[in-house]
Amino acid sequence: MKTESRLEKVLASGQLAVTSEVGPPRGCNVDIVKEKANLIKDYVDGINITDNQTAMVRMSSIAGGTIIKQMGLDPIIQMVSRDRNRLAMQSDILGAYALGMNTMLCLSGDHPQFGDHPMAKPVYDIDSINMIKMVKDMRDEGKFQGGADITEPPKMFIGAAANPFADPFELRVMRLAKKVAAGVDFIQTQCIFNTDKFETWMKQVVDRGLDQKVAILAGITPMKSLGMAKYMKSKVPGMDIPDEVIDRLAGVAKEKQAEEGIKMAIEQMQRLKECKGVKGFHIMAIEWEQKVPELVKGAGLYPRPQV
Amino acid sequence: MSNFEPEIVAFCCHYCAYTAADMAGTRRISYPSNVKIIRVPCTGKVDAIHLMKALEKGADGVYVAGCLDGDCHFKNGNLRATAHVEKIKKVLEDLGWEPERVAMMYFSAGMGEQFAQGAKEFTEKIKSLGPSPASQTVGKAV
Amino acid sequence: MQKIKQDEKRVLVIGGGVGGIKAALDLSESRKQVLLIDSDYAIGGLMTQLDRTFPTNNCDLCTVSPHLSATTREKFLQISPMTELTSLSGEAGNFTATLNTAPRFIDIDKCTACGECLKKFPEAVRFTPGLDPRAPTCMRYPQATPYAYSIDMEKIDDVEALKAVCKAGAIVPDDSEQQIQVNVASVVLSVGAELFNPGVLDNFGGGKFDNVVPGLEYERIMSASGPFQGNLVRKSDQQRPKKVAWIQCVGSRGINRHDVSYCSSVCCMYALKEAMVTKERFGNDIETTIFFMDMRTFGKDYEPYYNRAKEDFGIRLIRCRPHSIIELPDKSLEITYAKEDLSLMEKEQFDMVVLSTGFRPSQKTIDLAGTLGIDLTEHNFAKSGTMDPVTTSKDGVYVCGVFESPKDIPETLVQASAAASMAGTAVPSGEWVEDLSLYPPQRDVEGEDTKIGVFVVDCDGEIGQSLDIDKILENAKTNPDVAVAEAFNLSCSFESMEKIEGLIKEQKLNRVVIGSGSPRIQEIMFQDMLRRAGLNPYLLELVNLRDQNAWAHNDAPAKSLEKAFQLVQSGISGVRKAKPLAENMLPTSQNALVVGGGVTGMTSALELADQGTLTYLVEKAPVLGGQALNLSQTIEGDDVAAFVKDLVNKVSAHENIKVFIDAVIAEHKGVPGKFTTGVKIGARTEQIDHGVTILATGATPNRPAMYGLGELDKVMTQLDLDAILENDESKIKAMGQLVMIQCAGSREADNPNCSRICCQAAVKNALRLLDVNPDLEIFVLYRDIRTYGFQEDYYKTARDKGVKFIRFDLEHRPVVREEAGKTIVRAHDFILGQDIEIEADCVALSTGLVANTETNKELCGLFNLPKTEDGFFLEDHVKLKPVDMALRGFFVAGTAHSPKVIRESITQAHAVAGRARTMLANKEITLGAAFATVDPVKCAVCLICVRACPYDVPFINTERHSEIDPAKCRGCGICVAECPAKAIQLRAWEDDQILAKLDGLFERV
Amino acid sequence: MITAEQKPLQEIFGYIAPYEKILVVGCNECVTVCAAGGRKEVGLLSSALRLHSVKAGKKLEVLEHTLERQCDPEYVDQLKELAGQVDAIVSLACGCGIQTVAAQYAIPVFPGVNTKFMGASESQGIWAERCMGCGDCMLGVTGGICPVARCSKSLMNGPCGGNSSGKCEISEDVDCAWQLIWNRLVELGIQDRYEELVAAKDWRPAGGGGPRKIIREDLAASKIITEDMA
Repeated sequence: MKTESRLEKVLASGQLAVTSEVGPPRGCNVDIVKEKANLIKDYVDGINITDNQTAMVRMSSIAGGTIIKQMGLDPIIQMVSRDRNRLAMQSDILGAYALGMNTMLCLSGDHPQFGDHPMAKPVYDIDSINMIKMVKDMRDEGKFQGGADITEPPKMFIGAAANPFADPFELRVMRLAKKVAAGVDFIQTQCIFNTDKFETWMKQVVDRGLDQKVAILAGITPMKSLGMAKYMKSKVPGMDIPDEVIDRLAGVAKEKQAEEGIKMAIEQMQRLKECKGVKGFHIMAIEWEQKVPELVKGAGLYPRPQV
Repeated sequence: MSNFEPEIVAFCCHYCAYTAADMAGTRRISYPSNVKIIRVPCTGKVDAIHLMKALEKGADGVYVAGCLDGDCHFKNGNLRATAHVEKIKKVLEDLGWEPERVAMMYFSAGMGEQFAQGAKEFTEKIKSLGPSPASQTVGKAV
Repeated sequence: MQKIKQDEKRVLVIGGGVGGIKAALDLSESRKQVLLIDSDYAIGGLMTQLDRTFPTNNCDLCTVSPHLSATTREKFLQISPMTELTSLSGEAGNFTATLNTAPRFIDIDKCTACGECLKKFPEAVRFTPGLDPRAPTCMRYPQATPYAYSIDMEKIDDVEALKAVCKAGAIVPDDSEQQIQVNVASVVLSVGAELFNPGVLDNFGGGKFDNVVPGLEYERIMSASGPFQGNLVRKSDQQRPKKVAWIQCVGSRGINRHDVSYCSSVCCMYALKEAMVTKERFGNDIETTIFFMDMRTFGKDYEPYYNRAKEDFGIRLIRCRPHSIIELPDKSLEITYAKEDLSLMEKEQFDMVVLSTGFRPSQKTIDLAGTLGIDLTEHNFAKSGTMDPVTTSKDGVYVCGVFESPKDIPETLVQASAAASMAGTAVPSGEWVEDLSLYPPQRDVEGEDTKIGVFVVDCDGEIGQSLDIDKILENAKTNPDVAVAEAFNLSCSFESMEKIEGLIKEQKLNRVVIGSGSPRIQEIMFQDMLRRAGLNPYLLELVNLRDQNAWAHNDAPAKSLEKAFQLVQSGISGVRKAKPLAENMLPTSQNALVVGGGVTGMTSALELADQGTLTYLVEKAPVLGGQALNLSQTIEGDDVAAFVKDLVNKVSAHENIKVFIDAVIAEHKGVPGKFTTGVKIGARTEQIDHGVTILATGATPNRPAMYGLGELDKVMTQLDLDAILENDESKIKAMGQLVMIQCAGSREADNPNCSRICCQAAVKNALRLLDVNPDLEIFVLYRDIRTYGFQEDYYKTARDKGVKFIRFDLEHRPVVREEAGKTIVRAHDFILGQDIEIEADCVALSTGLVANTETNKELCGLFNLPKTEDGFFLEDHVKLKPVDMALRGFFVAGTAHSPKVIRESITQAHAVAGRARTMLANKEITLGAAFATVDPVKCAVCLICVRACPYDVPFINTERHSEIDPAKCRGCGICVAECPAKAIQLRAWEDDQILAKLDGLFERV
Repeated sequence: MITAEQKPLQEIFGYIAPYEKILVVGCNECVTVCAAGGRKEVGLLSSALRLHSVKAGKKLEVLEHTLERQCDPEYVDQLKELAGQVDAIVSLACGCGIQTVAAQYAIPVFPGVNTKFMGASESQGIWAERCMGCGDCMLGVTGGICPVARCSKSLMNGPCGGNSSGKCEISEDVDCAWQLIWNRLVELGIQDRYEELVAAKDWRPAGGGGPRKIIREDLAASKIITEDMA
């Protein structure tokens, strides 16, 4: 074991892992974080706390993670290179670890152009891949980027994201390989709707043996409605939503669409359980955390293993 | 300002608009004498500075008249002129001048009637706007 | 009165339409004496009555006017309006022509076209074009040549009153018919034809329905110079029509009493044009419908025009020949027509109906042919050579334009150049004299104080009636540097000119301002005056006191006078900044380069070489002959092989032709008039100097992978079939059924143009097949049969002989398949409304020609020439300069221009030879003075001029600044306006001159 | 080339409001090439300032001049006479030129343009950013396409998941630099290089180490010697 991370332990046990996420509030209300975490706590092995997601200011992920940790749960703190330089990131990692957080996700982050602070200076001192390497160097070599030794290094279980659907497709596996080379431990993928394409990607991952070096958690998002599916198809960049998803939702009455969406997500997880290389699921139930238990149960992943 | 007689300069291309102006005369179609024509080989030759200079020197309105779209004898000089006029309109807006004091028009050589009509309408427009700030000052100076 | 010079040997051009004008201009530009006669009182012909012309949909006035005013400038050209030929005796090279000139009762040298006579005597002024009394002006078009009226003296009761009205004193009451005899070396006939009068057709109203008009009348209604000032309204109620229909082939392609059998070639395009312009100008709420039989848009880039009409303009097209029109009580019209499947008769109501009528030779023309002694065809057109279409049955008499066969303006212009070229061989080019030697040396005015002469040159009150000229002069004199300010009455007479010349010399004036008419017309004349006075012609400023002041502000004399002060002051201010400018002259190389050794290239080379031009002929292939080597016969039955053989022999033996075979163009440099080109022959490269270049690189037979071509044994092209016909008649005799498929690879998305030659090729081969095997059943699957002109007769013969023509469209394409060793063609029959299957012993695809993409791309790169989207060379002006390229000294002919039949290629070959002569005859090329120059110190080498120039002239030179070749600059001044460093000036139009003119306008003197 | 764009006229009016006689100075280098501050723009701006003063009813005299290059003191010296006649200067040069003028004359010098970026001309009238002057050129390993200047996130190991059909997530008008890099590597047949990790960038040469300066000893030597001798 490299770390104390519960996620690492679940994965090491050979069982399918389940993670989900909680977006911190746009204010100081601690209860919101707790409420959301309570909805999913028994059904997941780790809870992602997003870091100024979509470049909108929110409570910091480390603060959110601290609250969740205090609840006795397992936070996975997200960290984007958009808002901090190397100096700040390393100090935050030390702090987070000191507060009991041992699992993190390295991201570059949505460009400020998207969010509510487009006037802010984007930092991007380093990219997500160099961030992975930085965290790994801190953990395994006990070194800061400047070369100095860390007296008590943080032992972070290192995650990163992958989007099998972004362009160009032929680079998606190669870029994953770069993250693996940089030292990533687990991957949470972008939400999957085009399962065929995901399986194609997975096959290439397996063919290169990357699944032996990194644990891949397939990203699952249940569709709440036909409107949401259409919106994601047309408006959200990097989303690949095949027509059959739209058609299937359109085929049921409006009030039954949510139910159908859950059904579809469950079927998808059942299908992907059989997919070689898939080591678990990362469920992103956007503003729909209360459905996570149903999904986990439906996919036959409940109860979660005790490790 | 009912007896206000604006000074208007029209830059006309040799091949189309200037010929159209001649034709208006040949057919004795009258238009306001306020319009004074400066002949250019192509409206693409009309520098944006010329429009500004005309206003500086005391013109109450300036327009550029070229060939119809697609008929320019130098391929696209009339479209370039249009762009220059648009640019100066924006400048005038920034200056707090009425952008309508500059305009672009298009005539084929045979459009004498339309030339006169255009001259009339533009003159009316400028009359309704009143003297330009510069022409007032120039006027005072004399 | 203009007197015709009788002594010199010349070419006589009969007919002053566009064709005649073009022929006369080409000849005079080639420094050959030419006399242009026209029976009308102004030249211009039919084109001047059109509203806009296809395919550019340009305003016609605008495109024709520069063409016409150029005529007056030419030294070798004399124009005699109202003149007719009454006899021609003698023989080629030495004819005697007797000419009769009718009295005009106006001295055209004095008439200023002021229009006073018209105002007072509206009945007495002769006037031709349609819908007369309401037309806004009596001039046939605003830039008429000669610029003078014509009086019908019989309608004048009080001659003295008329004389009093004419301030110019141009009335000649005792004018009489003149007859003269002139020596003529050759004759060019360009007399055109009339348009069929549909008034004789009872089923279309017999001319009695107000709102049924022939196409030309519709043009007049839409024309800005027409009776309604370009406003489209119905004659019956002056209301804008909501639904307009066109009926094609009225009087053409028919067998009824008033019909002719041939196709008039232009009506499809003009109907499309009229419908498109209607939509464009009068909004989309007008519905336009065209009833047609076959849509014949066979010219260069005409098919996309047709597609635009359908797709972009939403013009409704109904394939049928309407049966009749009846007039409804509200003067609307009901058309009865049968649909293609003959299922039922339809009736539909329209507000206006336009009849697309075609060409008919007039009785006058037929009589003229008799006078000349030339043969006519069965259709009463001039009988022309089948391989040399501008020759007639009489040596020394040539024909061009519609009198040869129905055709549009570009083709008329091509034939005119061709006829001029051939007719011109009989007359030597005039000696080259440097024009400047005619004038005294120019005085050097540098360093002199400005000394301006201001002259108001009036034409007996044109200006003076509305403006107080004395006051204008007085005002001008307040400028200290105005030394002389005088008025001249009686216009631009020779006398006034001499007086001004005298004043310039006496007073040592160094700048001149003339207040008179429009500089567009008068600048050349006054520039000439300055030259005679020993001044540089650019030290002149013209003030348009007449057209743009006196005539335009009659209603406000006081304001008009004030404007005159301003305009004159502007002129004075501007002329102070004027600089003496030298016109650029460049001696030209006298050699010609012809690229391509096919029939076209060889014909051009021969014609140039015959007139003493050293001609280099470069052919890529190892033999001369080009695509014609694959062709055995023309539709008229000429033996192509023999013709080509003869041509090759002549070319090979000619002392002035140097042939390079197996050779390609490798390098090219120089300026117009002086080029050096490297020709690569094997490993060696030869450098040749030439002044003109003719591109005759031909086209390639298309072999599209369609309908089983290249896969099925029995599927072949028309060229393959031609070879079988020539070499293996037994195979033909063994056939039972043969299918031809038209438009194979043409009029398709990847090759949208019509290949023009395929319909006649199919008809030709069908007739030849039947000659060999009369029992053969032939099916021609077609989209539109485009046997334009007299080819229609062969089409009719083919139908009469039992060839079956079955139409298809892209939704119902024929399918060719092989089944149990049989080749089966499946097609849809629209008349039967069902699919049919034909077992074919041979399937011949009409595949047409495509551009030599590779060759043309290479040549365009080397020569810096433009090409069309489909890879053919792009001419300078699709209508007015159909064989000239945008770069001076380059010409294109034959199928390198677009697909065409051999005789059309040969016509273009003669035409380019003639056009090339116009450059070679002038040993120097005049480049004008108005070109852009770069100040190297100011230039920031930003490339903006390089990118802005519409002709790609500026380049960054090795001295690190932009350079503009005066020889290539067209003088538009676009680069000047765009230059961010203000480093470029256009000579004669410099910024300080323009700003000085502005200053002048606002100076309160 | 350094690119620039004219400032909003209102801002310039604000700067010169207190003065009655000003000089508008152009530069015949980059800002001429990008049509922001050459002789033509000097003329246009001067005209606009005059028209504005007329409208505002105030006295304003505007002199015009364009220097060969505003970022060299010798050229800027040429303004001596004109600068002596005016109350203030509006410079249409890039920031380098404006500062050079300001350094040499003891009257207010105002910017007339916003200096934008180092760019290349894509076609007439369109310039696009190509270089950020990072001081440590990596074009050699990225197929000649700069991820520092052209990737919105300056990623050393892109593309990120925001690449959609070759366009950047921030706008459809922005090409994904890493897509371009990948295409180029494929074109050159060296796509294997893609998987080499590019280390995090050292930003010191890019200005992280404070204002930058180049000293060419060989060229600067004579100057140093002259100074020493003086």
